[in-house]
Amino acid sequence: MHLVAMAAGFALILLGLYGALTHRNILRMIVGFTLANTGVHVVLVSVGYMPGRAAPILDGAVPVGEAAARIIDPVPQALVLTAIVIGLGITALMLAYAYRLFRARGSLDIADYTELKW
Amino acid sequence: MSFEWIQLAYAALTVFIVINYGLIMTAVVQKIGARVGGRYGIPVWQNYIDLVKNIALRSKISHGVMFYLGPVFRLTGGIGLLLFVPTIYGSVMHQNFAFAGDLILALYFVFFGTLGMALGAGESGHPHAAIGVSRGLAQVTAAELPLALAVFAISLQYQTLSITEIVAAQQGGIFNWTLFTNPIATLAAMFALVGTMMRAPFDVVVAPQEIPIGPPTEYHSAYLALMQTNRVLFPVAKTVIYMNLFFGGASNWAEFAVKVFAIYMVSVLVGVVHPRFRVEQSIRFFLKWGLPVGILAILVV
Amino acid sequence: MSNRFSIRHAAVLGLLALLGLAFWTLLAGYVPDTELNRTAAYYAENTARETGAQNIVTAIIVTYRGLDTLGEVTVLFLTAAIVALVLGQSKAPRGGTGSGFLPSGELLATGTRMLLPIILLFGAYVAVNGHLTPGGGFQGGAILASGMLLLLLADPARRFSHRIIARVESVSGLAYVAIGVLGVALAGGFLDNRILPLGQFGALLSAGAIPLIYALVGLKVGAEFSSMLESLEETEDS
Amino acid sequence: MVSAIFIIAAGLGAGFLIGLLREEQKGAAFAVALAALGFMAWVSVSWFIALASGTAQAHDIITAGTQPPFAINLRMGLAEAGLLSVITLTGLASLIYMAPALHALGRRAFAVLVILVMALSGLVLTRDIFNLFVFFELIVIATGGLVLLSDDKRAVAAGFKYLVVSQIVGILLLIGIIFTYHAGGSLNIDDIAAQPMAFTGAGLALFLLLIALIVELKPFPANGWALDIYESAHPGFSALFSAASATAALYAADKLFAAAGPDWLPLATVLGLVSFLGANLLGLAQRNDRRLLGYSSIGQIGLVLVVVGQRDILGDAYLYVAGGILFTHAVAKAGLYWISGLVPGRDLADWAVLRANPVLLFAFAAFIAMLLGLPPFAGFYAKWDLAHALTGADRLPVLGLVLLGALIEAGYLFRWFGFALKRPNPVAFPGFSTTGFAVVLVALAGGWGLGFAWGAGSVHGNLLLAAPLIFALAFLLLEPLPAWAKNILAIAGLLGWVALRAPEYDPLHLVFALVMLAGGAVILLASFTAKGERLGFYPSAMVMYAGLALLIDAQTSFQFFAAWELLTIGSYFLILRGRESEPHALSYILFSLGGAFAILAGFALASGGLQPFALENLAAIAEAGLPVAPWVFVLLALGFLTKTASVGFHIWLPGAHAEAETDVSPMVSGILLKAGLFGLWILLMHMGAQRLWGVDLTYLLVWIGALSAFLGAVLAIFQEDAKRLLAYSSISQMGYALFGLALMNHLGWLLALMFVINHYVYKSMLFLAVGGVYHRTGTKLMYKMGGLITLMPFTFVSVLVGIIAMSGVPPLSGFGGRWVFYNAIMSSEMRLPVVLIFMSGPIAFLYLFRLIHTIFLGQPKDEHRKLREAPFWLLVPQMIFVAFLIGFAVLPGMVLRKVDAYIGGHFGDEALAWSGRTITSQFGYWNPVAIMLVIGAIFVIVLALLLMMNRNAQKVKQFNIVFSAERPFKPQTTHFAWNFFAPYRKALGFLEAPHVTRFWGGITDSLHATADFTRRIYTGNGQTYAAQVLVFVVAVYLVVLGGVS
Amino acid sequence: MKDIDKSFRKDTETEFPLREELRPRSVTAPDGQVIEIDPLQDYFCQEPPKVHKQSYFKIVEDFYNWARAHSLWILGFGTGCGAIEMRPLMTPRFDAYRYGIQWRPTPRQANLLVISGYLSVKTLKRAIRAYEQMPSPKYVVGLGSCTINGGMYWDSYNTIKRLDDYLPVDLYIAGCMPRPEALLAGFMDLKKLIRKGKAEGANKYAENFDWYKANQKSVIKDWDMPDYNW
Repeated sequence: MHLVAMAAGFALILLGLYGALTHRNILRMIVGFTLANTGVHVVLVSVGYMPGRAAPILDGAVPVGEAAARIIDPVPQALVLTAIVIGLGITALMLAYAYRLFRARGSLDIADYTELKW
Repeated sequence: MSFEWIQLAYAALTVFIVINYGLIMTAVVQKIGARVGGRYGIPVWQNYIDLVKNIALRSKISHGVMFYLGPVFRLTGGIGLLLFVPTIYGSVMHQNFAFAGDLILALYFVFFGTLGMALGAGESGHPHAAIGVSRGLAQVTAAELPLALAVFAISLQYQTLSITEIVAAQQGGIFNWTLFTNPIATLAAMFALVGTMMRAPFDVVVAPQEIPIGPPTEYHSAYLALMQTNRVLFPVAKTVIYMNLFFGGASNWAEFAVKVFAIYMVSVLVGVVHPRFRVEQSIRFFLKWGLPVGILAILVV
Repeated sequence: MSNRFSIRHAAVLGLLALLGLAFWTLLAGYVPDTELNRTAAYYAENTARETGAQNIVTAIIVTYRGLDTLGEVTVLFLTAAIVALVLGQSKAPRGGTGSGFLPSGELLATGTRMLLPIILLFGAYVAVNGHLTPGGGFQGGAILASGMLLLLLADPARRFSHRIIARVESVSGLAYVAIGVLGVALAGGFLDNRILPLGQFGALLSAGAIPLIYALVGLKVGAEFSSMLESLEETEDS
Repeated sequence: MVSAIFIIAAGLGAGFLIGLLREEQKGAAFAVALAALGFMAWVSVSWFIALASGTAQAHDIITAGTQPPFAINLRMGLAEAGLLSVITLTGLASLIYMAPALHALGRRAFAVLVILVMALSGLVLTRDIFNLFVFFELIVIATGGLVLLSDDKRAVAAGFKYLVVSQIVGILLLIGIIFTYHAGGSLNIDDIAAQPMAFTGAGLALFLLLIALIVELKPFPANGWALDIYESAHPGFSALFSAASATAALYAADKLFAAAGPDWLPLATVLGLVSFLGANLLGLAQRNDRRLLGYSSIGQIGLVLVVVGQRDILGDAYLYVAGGILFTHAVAKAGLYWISGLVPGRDLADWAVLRANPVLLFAFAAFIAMLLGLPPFAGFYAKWDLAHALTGADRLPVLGLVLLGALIEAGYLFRWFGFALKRPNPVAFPGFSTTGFAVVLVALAGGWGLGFAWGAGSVHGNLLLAAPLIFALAFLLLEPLPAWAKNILAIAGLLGWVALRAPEYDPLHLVFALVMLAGGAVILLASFTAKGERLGFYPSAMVMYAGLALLIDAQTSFQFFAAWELLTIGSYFLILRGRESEPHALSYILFSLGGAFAILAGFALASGGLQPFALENLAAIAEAGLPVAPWVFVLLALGFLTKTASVGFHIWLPGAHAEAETDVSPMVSGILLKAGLFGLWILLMHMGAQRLWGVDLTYLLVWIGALSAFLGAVLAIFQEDAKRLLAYSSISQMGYALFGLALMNHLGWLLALMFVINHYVYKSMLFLAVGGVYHRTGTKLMYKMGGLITLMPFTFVSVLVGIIAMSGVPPLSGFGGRWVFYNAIMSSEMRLPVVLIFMSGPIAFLYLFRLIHTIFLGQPKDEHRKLREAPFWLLVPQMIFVAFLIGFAVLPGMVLRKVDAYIGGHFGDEALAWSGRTITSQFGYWNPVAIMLVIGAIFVIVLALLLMMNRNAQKVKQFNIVFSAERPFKPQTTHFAWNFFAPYRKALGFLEAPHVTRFWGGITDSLHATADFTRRIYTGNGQTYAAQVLVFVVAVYLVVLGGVS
Repeated sequence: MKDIDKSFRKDTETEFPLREELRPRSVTAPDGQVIEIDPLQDYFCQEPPKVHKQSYFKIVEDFYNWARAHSLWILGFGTGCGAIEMRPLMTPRFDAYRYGIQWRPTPRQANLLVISGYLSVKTLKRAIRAYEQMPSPKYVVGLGSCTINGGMYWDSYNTIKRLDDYLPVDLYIAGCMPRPEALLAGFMDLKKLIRKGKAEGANKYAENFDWYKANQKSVIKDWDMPDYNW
């Protein structure tokens, strides 16, 4: 089960990257990266997953004393939250840039922005 | 060897003898050449007359200080060369000022006169003089090379740079001469002799009609007289070096006269049977023929 | 932008295949832990005692890895600021945009009026209960911002005061940093939540400064998202 | 001591606080940012000082009251404090520098900048990999914001490309982090177990982490995005991006490499090398200043990555070396970017506007020197230690490649400096902003400060405390004084130093000291000719002299090398002053640096990495017969041969010497060339003859010397330019000296020494004389002159004496050299190379005659009719030289006798006997006094005769010549001067074919072509860049995988 | 038959234009000052020739004259067809060398100028220059009828008819043209003159310098050289 999730995550990454690297439209590239980011997040959480254990919340279901034996690894879950937020930030920024680029030239083709080279 | 005042008188005597010898010898050589050509030739004292005539000329011009000094350099070079080399082996009188330096001094002092002359000719402002100098210098670089190598070879052979010692080593029979003990070096040196005597085929430097006799174009009167003096003195002085280095030296004036004459005749003989080389041709000649012999000379020693 | 399968696509495919090889190696070599590793185990055993939070993830986020979270909040702050910078340069004159939109209709307007208080309440709840239940400041903030989005959708021409949003954003950020610094002064280190009493395990007002921090984060995130939405809204093309 | 956590707290607090301000309160925003950054900088610097001075200890800062690895911790150590200082100070300076641009963008921009600096600090401080990621993403976002500061419209696209690549890096980083966590159960860097290079599980995770961080370092060739940022961003931001961001990112990588264990270091080494070489190579083809700086940044970071790869062998010196390079780079690069902001044009040649402000020009030069690791800057010490560590660990290929890359970098940087100094100023001087200028000055001060600090920390002593260098640098402050005042000081300084040091020198060193320093003072007399302030001359000249002074004083290899580099730099700036000297100065510095690198490698090899290495120890190596000995010999000899411009390395010399200023030519020719001989001397004295593959290396040197002597002379005779002629003649003369040295016998060395003295005297004299002529006629082409003898008689005399001395004609001093030469070759076994020397002797006569003839004799030109004699102060040293030459000709024993005894001590023989005035060798004898007297007497007698006979000679004018009964019309057509030795050219012109020039030209051309071709991989397409990053990652992965399995 | 008659002197009033390169010009010196150049003035020594006294002691002068007589150096300068008769002098058949006669290529070193046949006005100019550049004492020998009275070119518009109007001739050798034997005989006679101290042409030239110049200038219309060529 965990392997499926992880494999799906990796697949999402590759898929996202494929999209980002083959589509010349900037918005589609952004979408590709978002997809890849999602894949990363899936991989992240799947690493912390342990079959048959509960969420790391010490309520009635998991008493404090048994926590170590009953909960899954909480760290990846904490990390993924941060990763998501950061991914969101970057995506927002890219979108803003895309807008700015579009305003400047009326094009969203990445190949149109190659004045800087060599 | 140290200096004594009497040596000044001895040296003056040497110079006097050699100048006279040179004046007559060059005339004789010319006469021989004339006889070969079926002519009677100049009188043997013609050189003296020309000398006096030139000194007796009344009007002179000067192009400037270096022009004036050129012949002085030239003759100083000739006399100095003569006096830095012992003329007669074993003679106290004619050791001259050999104590001042050895073979190397003589070799390099050769250029003293050349340089002065070139400078004087240069200041005359005549383009032909400059062309002549250009040719002469260009040619001499190649022509002197075999001599330099030959000298190196025989200094290695005798393990000394002192001319006196080299002559001493050749005493005791004709087969002790370098000519026989080291024929290759001698041959190399002969290339240089022929090349630097300003005779055909290496006399394009003074090509009389093309660049009216080259460097001395503007020289006349007493300037010319000094140069004429040098013209008879210098080849003898140079030949003396060859004689000392390769032909056993001379132990008296008679031997001196004969040997110098004979060596001098080598270049004359070559000259009368060859047409003139252009400068680049003579450079190539010396590099192609003289240089290998010279290299061989230093390699086989 | 042709959809033709070109050499470029093939090259990218090949490239990704090779990258996939690396991923595959990772995947194939992955063996899930059967026991918590030492970090996780430490958290499982000590969270309750040290932070008083029920939700271990929250404890990690807010306390143990508080610096990350502060950074995270800063990321949002930065993003909001930069989006404003990026878009600010192509900002439409005041009142000049949004007017082209048709009014969004009665249904949406009314629905918004009804839903907004609930959304805000829910957001606040999620934010302050982060140490007890799944959720927290980020989630709460996002919910708050969604309320804002709803408002914008209902009335595209509507403008909020940037100053208020910015004040909320900055004040909560400053307060967050101040709490962190207080941790150095009063407790074990930067962002130590024990500057406040840990309280009753499982109670709302427990786990030291965690609820406070999460409330601030909620406010801040809500404000930042709102700010971004607004910046996007105010461009000429919207 | 304020905890480092407050750096982060202050950064964040200030950021949020600025958010609280109103949009109009930009002044307040600036104030807050300034206060925050100032506070951060103060904390960092105070920590750095405390840690460096040992009053504080490195410690961990824990957060959340929990011990790591369970909570994030920060670490404050010496390295961190240093890096933080650099980052925060750069941030502070950039804030001030960019203030107007930030104002224009709004108050938020201030917040972004402060947070960027905070994030960079966090990146340095944190010990948690995920926290690292967070800070990294903060940096990405802040960068994305600050790119917008630029006026350049293209910056937006650049920012987007940057974000695209950052996405990929982020993905790799996260995957690496999570699997690393999975493997080790901890996110703390200190918990990452050292991993062997394996490609499963933890190893692969580590690989992903490392490669992501490396990609963040913009490694060649996956770095097009970074270049675009460098090119288009605001220069103030580029400064930050290069100096602070790259520095922080590098430290992040370093932390992980430290954790990953020694197995991974080769990865850093190789990728660093590729980056260093590749970026520098491509830099060659750049014309845009900021992009060029970008290439250079990438290269430099690559270099530091190489150093990271050597941490296993550097041991305690690691921080010293890495820090030296990294900090110097940061300061220099920031400084250069800040300067670029003051320059209106973007082409390299547009930097010519800097000429309006000498201070900026000086800053430019200093920054370049810093980047290249030249003394006395910190990078120099680091470079030295790095080289020694590399050779100590037998990593010679790494050293070789590093030096090669540095040489290429030197190529484009110095070319650029040449542009700035020499190219026409394309735009009107815009006026520099005061704050920008001040910020550059701060960077400049920082660079010097670093140099001082690193010097203080060096085991070899601080170069900046060496008296000669202080004296030289003092001239920077004295620049406003008039030239004559500075000249008096300079002369006094040189003579004073010689007087001070002379008692301690052995005769050999004394001769070199006299020639180089006292001789330099004599040449400086000629500098009284100059009017005005003569900006830049004295610092350059005195740095050169300082280098020479230190060179003679040098006891250890380090001192020697430092002095060597100093004199190289000084002389480069000196040469560059000449009117047309730009390309020649460049080739000079490149050959010199190439040579210097060979010397560096040689010394490093000799020492085996152990320092300090006394020069005497070279002897021990030679005696021990270590297999490394011949290689040491080869490398050192190569270095010295470039300085003596031996054939093959000679092409820099003619231009450099010919185009230099009048009083500089004799310095670089008469004096500087002797430095190479001095080096060779030291080398041969200590190491003696070495054999490599059965070949006696001194025999090779003999051949090189002979060839140089020959070809230098041949080339000289075909020159039309008088100074070039003299320059080629220097090649020839140095060939003689080299020949003598390499003969490895007593007389050979004496010969070389005579050449040292004589060549100094007559070449200085001739250069001054020709310089005087140039001063008056405005041309160096000899055929345009003629007949100057009456107009410039003193100059003529000095040339006359000079050429007589030089051609070796008795009675002047050159003959002594020839005499010793013959005696030397007779006591040697070498035969064949002698032939070449024999040939070059008469050939020298040719070019010398041409020199004097075409300038002073023949027909004066109309326009030169009213020429005056050369300026008085040019004549003074010439007349001193004339007097010396005659004196030295008569009494050579005064100088030579002691040296002869000294050399005899070395060889254990007594080759010359000095009795009375006669000098006797095993083979011959030589009495200079007698020669002089005899020649003088004959000359006087003959002259008297002639005067008597020709006393009434009529003085005539220039056209009173026989001209085949015609008469000339114009001097131009009557002066035989152009192509003077035409017959020679016909016969031996093939020797003139510029094979060597073509060879080196071919190398540089192919480098340029490669650079120009390769840089086309940077298509400008963000998607391509992203793909390139992935290709890079995958390629490295596959290569490493192949290497492991 | 004098050259200087109306029919010969055509058009003497018109100023003959100077050749381009002989006109005054100005050049700019490297330091910027402008220098006026007058080629005819600046490049040449303007000093007139001097009359040289004989030696104070007659015996010395006799000795010198003997030497001069036996060392006749002829300037290699063939002006007309007579030059063809000069060459055989040096061949084995006549061998003039035995009398101390030889050719010199430069006037500086020659003291005998042989005007070998007709002398066109154009060549006269060169002959004058060559003569003036020779050091004194110097001798002029007119060879053939043309130098005496114009010979077969007596009415030519372009040759001079009487050499001693222009140069101080020491000796004429008549004939059209004289054989080498005649030349040798002439040289022998010249020697005698020299021995007697009567060959003082150079001094004569200096003494009557103005007269010679006037004659020379009257036929050479483009006189574009200094009065005396040193």
